[in-house]
Amino acid sequence: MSNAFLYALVGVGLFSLGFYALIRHVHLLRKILAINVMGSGVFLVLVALAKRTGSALPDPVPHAMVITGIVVAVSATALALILMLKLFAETGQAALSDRRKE
Amino acid sequence: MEAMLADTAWAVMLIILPLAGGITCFLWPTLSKTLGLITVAGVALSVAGLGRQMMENGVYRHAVGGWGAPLGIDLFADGLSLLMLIMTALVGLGISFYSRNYFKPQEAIWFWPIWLFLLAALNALFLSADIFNLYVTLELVGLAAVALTALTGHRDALNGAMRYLLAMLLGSLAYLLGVALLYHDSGSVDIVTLAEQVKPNATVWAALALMSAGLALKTALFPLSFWLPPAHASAPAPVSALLSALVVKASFYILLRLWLEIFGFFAEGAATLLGLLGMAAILWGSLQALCQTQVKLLVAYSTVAQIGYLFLAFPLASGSDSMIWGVAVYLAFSHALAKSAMFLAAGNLVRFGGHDRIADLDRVVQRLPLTVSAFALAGVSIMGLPPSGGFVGKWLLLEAAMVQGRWDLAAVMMIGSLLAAGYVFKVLGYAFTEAEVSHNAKTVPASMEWAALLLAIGAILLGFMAPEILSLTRMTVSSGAGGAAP
Amino acid sequence: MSTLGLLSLAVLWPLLLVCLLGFRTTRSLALPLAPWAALPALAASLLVAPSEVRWHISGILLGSEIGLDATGQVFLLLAALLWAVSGVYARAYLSQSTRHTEFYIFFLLSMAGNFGLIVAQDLFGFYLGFALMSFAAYGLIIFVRSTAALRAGRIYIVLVVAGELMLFVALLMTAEIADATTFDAMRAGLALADPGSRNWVILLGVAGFGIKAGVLGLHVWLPLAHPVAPAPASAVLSGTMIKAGLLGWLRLLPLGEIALPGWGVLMMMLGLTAAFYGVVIGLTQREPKILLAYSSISQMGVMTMSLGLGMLSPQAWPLILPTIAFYALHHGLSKGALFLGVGLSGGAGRIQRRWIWLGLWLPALTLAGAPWTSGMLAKQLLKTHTHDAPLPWDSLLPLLLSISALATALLMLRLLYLVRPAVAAAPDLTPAVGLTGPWVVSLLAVLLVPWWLASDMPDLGSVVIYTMDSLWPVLVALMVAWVVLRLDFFRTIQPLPAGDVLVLMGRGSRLFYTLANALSCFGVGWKKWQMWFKLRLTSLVMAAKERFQSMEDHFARWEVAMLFLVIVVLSMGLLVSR
Amino acid sequence: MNGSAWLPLLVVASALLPGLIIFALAEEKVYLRTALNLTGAFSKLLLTGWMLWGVYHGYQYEVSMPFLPGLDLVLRADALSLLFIALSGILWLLTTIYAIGYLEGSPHRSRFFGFFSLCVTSTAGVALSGNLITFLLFYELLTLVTYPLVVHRGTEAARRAGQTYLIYTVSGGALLLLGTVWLYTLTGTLEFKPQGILRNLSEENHPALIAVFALLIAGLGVKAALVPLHGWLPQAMVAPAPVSALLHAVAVVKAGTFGIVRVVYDVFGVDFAAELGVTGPLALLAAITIIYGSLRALFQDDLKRRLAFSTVSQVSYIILGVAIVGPLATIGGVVHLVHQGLMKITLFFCAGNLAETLGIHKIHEMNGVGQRMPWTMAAFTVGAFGMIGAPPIAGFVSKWYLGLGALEAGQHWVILVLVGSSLLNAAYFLPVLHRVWFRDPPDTWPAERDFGPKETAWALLLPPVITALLALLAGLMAAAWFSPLEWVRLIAQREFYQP
Amino acid sequence: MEVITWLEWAFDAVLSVGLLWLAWRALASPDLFKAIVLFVSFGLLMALAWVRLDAPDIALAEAAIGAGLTGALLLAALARLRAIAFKDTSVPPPQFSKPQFLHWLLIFFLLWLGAGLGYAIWVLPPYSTGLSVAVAAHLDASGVSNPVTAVLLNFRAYDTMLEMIVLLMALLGIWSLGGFPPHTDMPTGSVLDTFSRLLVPVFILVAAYLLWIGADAPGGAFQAGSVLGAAGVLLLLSGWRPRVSLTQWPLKLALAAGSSAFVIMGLLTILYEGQLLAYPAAQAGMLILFLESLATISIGATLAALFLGRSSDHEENQ
Repeated sequence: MSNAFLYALVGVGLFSLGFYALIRHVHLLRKILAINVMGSGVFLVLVALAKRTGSALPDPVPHAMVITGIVVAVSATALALILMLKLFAETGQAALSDRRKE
Repeated sequence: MEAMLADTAWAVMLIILPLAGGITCFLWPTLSKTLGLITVAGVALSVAGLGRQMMENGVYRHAVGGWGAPLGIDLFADGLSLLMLIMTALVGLGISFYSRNYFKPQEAIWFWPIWLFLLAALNALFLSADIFNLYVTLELVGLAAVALTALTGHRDALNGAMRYLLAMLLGSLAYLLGVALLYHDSGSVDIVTLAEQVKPNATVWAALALMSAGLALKTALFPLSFWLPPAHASAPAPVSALLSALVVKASFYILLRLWLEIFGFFAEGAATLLGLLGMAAILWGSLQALCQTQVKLLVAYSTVAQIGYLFLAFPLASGSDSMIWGVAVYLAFSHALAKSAMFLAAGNLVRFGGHDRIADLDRVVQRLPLTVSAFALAGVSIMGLPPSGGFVGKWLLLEAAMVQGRWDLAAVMMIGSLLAAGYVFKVLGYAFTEAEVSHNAKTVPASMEWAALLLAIGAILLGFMAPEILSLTRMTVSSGAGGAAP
Repeated sequence: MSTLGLLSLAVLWPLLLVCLLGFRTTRSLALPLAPWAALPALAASLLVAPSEVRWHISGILLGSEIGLDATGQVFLLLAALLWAVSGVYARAYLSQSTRHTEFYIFFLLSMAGNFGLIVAQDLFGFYLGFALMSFAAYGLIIFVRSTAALRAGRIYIVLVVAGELMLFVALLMTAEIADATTFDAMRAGLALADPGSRNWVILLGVAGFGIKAGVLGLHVWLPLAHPVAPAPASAVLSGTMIKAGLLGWLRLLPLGEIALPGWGVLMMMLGLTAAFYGVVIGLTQREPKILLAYSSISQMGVMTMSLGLGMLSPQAWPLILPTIAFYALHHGLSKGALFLGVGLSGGAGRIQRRWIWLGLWLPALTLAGAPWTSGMLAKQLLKTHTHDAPLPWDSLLPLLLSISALATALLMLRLLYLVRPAVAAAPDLTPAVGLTGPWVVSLLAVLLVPWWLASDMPDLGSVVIYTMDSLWPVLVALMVAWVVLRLDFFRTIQPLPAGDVLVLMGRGSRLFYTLANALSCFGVGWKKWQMWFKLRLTSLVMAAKERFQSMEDHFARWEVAMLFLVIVVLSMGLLVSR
Repeated sequence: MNGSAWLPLLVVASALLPGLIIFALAEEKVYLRTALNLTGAFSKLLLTGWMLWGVYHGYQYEVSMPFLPGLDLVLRADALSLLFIALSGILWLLTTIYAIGYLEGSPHRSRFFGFFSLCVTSTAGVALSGNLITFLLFYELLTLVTYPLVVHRGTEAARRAGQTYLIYTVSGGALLLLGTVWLYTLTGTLEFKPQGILRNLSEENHPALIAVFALLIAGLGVKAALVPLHGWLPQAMVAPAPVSALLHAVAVVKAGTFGIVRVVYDVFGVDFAAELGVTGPLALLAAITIIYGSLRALFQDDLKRRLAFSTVSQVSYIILGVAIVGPLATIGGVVHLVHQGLMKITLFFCAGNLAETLGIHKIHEMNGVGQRMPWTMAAFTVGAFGMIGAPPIAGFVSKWYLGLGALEAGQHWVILVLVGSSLLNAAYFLPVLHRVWFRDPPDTWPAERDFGPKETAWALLLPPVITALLALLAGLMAAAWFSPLEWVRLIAQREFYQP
Repeated sequence: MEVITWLEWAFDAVLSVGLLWLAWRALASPDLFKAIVLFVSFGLLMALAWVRLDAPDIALAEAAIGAGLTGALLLAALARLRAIAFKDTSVPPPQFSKPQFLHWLLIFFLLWLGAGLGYAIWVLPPYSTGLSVAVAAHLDASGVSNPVTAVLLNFRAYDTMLEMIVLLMALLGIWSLGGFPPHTDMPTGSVLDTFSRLLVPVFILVAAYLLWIGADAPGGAFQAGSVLGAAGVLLLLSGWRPRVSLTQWPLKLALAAGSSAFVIMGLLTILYEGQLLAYPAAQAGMLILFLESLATISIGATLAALFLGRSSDHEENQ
């Protein structure tokens, strides 16, 4: 039973790690990677805690949620990648430009 | 006919209709323009139907899939959500009417399907009573908004869209983690059951913190409002109107719903924090708006400021009854109308002048009288001057603040409205200037000007319908399912 | 015609003419009528019997009373006569000037104001008339447009405005105390009032009317205004307008109701000093009109003295009042005649100058109080009433009166010397019949009217006529004049600048000017500071804007914003947990 | 409550409707626009006359509409509001005629007359408002609607003047809103009642009431041009003459003072205000404004700026009259509302004529203008003497009552203020008159437009002469039954000092 | 509850450490390509974790979509990034954003956040059945025996409908931006050609099997769809391009199949059952299968279409 909490804590670890990477890295591709890692972390928390049902069968609802989450994550990633490519084509660098254009 | 009208599930139609419309627009792009308008009109009618239905038998509840609350997902509509739906329908109508001839053909074929999916997502969001379902709708709204922002493909539109997408994804993930914690703590994702079972413990506090922060990031509350101005200013006019008026309000509505049902009872500290951030938002947004030289950036920063007003409701609600939420929703409604009118007007100005530098808004009053009067009327509502809805909202907030002796809130509201007057008249001031027309003026189709003007007039008329609307907001679960509250 | 109709016609006729003069079309019709505008008033003064009847007219301000009492009738007679004579005189006097319409507009306005204040029995009518007369007189004074005239006009208007305001406050306080607006009720109310506020009213009344009546210290405008004004204007100015101040005193002050010992002595002293002061300064003058101005100041001093007498012995007031009125009439007529005569003197023909000079002898002698003239009668009447003055004064006054008569006689001789036929002051002036005619009429008026009035004055009969008592001052004056002529030392004395006290005031005004430009330079300084402040402000705002912009950019950086998000989550969690 | 209760609404509509239609009119439809304007003005006068007659006979005209939960928008015609409506009605008619003449051939006239009618609508609304919330609504509307008029010229100076105008009036409006809300939270009602609504409040929120009073007066003081808040008035002179005539002599400035009269009499009740001890400082503030305004006027060379500063000082007479507790002073103050309106609008009309016909803006250019434009200058003289308070003209009557009221209330220092201000008025008006009548004219005028035989266009000449005559009649006929004084006496007796 | 032996403990510990280490390396590696490869391996490890947590459905989905498809997308994006990069000499962005002091502050706060969340999880009760009991109770009425599919397709069918729309929306967004920039196709080696020719039918077979088994055992629409998508990607990568006529109507219909099926089902259930997506008890299983099959087709088409360059009809309107 305790490995549910272990994996949940791993999920939280992944979430924090992804969050740190999202903030620190400048390159958009790395940021997208970080977002995916954070997503996996959250899904891990969701499914890990679902194991605490006491019976062999874990709670199916979080599983359904995670499947929906994965599909949503993949569509978001696809959109983010295309945006990054378009941004790169326009501005010549795959990073958020902070300069304010007067 | 009457019977059939009475019992059809209008709420569901609100969701299914735009989805169907979106898919058909995707399949047959050539007729997307007319089809889009028809769908939005249909949505408006079904909102009216739902409203009449709720007038008779109070709060509306619909178990999707017939499974009932904890297991299945429930649709739930009370006074607050009905008001938000009306707001979405009205602003949607205005924007659809405006964008019929705003977009170039190759942009239009993408605009309509995405806009209809966004409309469906908004309606679903305002009707949903399930926090995971809210996550999915929130995600759909976010993606649609990002896609629309990046529609033009210009350099700063892409930059704004990318920044917005990252912020949106981060907010959703934080919100999802909060949902996870809440689910695993109390074993349900339905708001009503959660309301009963949630007890203040560490997990719930963490969930509250994560969800509030996520939603605040999506509502662009002050320190987290970095993404809003570039996104809203660079997006095409109808899209920025959509973003400022509706999308931003969606995440606010979820926060309000959570606070009203679940967190409100034990979150005084967090409420004061939100209040503080709201005050900072008012001052910072207004001051920034004053410093802007471009109309759309100015209007975007004004959104940041006006959102601050909405967040003032949190500290006030912890003290008194739930009337304050009605006021917050009313303020959101009036701001939506006024801000969409302002952005559409700004769009007209940009199209006519080819640029949106405020200082060079020369002689606009002569050539675009309707647009300038739309901007002025919307400005009146943003400033909170009497005849407008903004005034009524500000009056009620002020009254609540004074009854609770919150002088700091009252003072910030005053300074806020003064600064608002500052930046609205900064634009209007230049509209009266005498300078000759120095650019190749493209004529602006009348329908676009009238769309902006009608929305602005709506914002003003809202002021005169205050008693009915506020009685509507009191129709909540607590006021019992039977008969609408007086 | 009912008396009310005649009285109101006297006032309204000149106003109607002014309106007609205003319109270019009807101007040609009104111009010939203008000189004769005073006739209705003359008729009113002669035909209307003085009576206590009052007519209420709600038309003037807050409702005013019109009526003609005894003193009113005397003043009306004097005013009507003078305005009529100088009106006709002016027609000829201004025949060749182009701006006669302008002159007549102001002439008629002040005439209407004069008649209005005489006829009014309540404070609104009086104050309206008084203001109209004073402001319109300004137009007459600066008619010549010379720099001296403008300076005189400026001083005159400043004093007039000051006088108006003092009067406004005095009337206001009386109306509030007496809770009434008619003079009789006001006087009664004032008598019963508490001394504190009454003293205030009297002080303001005396000062307000004193400016017009030329009381010592406030007389500075008189010697400046008369020489510059055209002859008919100065005749009227000196003849009736000054008397308006006196009439104001008679109407406002509660004489005859209560004894005002302190005020009485003060007024007496003021009167006497003014009488002698006027003569002393007058003697040094070389300009005949200034001399006449100073003689008016001295004569008004005598009237002020008699007013003081009235204050000391209220029980004798019913007798003193007609004497003052008579004295005013006598002085007005003779002064008017003198001014018109001086206007004529210095003409081209030598014989004519001699005749005019001889003619001038008549008003000069009456003014000096020579026997068998109205002057003698007036001074004698005054002497009879000095008996019932309190102790020290009853013996001192007759002596002082005769000395003042002597002084006036001397002054008149000085005048006659200045205007002697040998001097051809104004060679281009050909005294046509238009000028001499009204002058002769005024001479006749000087001779006849006082006697005609004296005949029906009730208590006049009791006065014993001392020919000797009124002769010796004139004789002594003649002797002194002859001696002085012989020694011929008069030519060496430099004339004191007209408006003597004004020189002192000049310095005061310089002070005012320095203060003014100090203020203005302060103003300039203020404006400079304001400009500097505005500049500073804009640069500050720009700097603040840059700061804001950079802060916003900084906040908008991804990392910083995310840091904020983490902080918000943590603080939210912490805040809630407490 | 018989008689049509809808009259107040009709009055407001009679000004609103033409305005809205004119907005839609094209620029060249001159006759239609003039017809609309004049019909609006005449209908307003007729309705006001009808209501005057009605109120005189005791009818009650009131119409209300729900606006906020617990607060309605109420339009009620009582004696005081009719006084202000009558004044604004008459002067709107004259100013419209004047504006038609003045703006002959200038651009944006539809826009101008549209906002012009809206401004009169809000003035009518301010006058007829039955409670503080309606008053606030129309008061703020007035700000919004007058801004385009101030910046009508479109020049840079106009824009800056508009900016300062906004900064003052909007912050004033904010203060007023704060005060109103606070009052509402304290008392629960904002109705205007003759003896005020605060009498029964308990003792301990007196300091709060004083603070509310201060807020309300500060808010209203901006438009009433009390000293620290008067900065916008002289700068708003950059607007065209009809705007500065109607707005800064009648509509905007009077709205502020009218508000103060309402607050002192119908919200606080004058005795309660005296009890609170707020009338003393108000009187002092008004006195300071009177003296300061006149002093500043002394040093202005621009004619309209001098008139503006004189407005600043003259308007505070009204507040002084209101602040001195006593029937006579009130009568003096309130009647001055009408008299000052009449006299000041004459002066502004004349200033406009000079600017329009001869291009004169500065006082030193006004030498001998009496010969060139005798009738305009005659009207100017009547107005000037009225301002000084010389008898036959209306100014004297109000100053007389102010003086009497002050003495009756034992406030002797007020007499000094009146005298001092009259002196200063004389000091800055008489030299102008001297220059006008007694100096000889220059050979050429800065920008002379000849109008044939008559000195200037009929539309420009008639209004000042009529208003001068009205001022003269209001003074001379003060005791007659139809004079403003009698009506104010009725107001005082019926509303302010009921037994 | 059987006692977890120390062997499982060891495996879990190793797996957890592996997961964290891999994630950290993926995020911190200087070279982008290496980062993506590490990320894909992280995805596989995640699949293992799902198996350990008795979540076979998720394991399949993760493997197919999470690791496979996302990895493919990332690599394609990197390839296009490199293609554009060669053309212009854009300066590579700095690895970490300045300033440094922020860095330590951030680490401190994130650690605090992690600890707080960890504590929040730690205080959760060891046993909580959540909704598993309710699901088990209604499982037979749902028409399928696999609880996850029951929740996905019946109990929370509304979520799935919205999710299909999200997928379609993402595609719309990508196509509105012009789709993935065209990639200069290298000539496919013979090995890839024959290999793909062999594999595609197998993929289709596996997808069909997964779809069918989904009712009773782990599987279902999403897993089948992602396998189908993988087949499509493989074909596209090996140079196959659908005939233009094919990309017209059929592709769009395929894309919209899943979501329109849900919408039509919603309309029908509203009309007949009165409740949105309330399947009649008898035909529930049949309807779910019908929905699942259409969903599979559209998911497959969408995932493949992501790789298709500028959508063909898009060019017509240019």
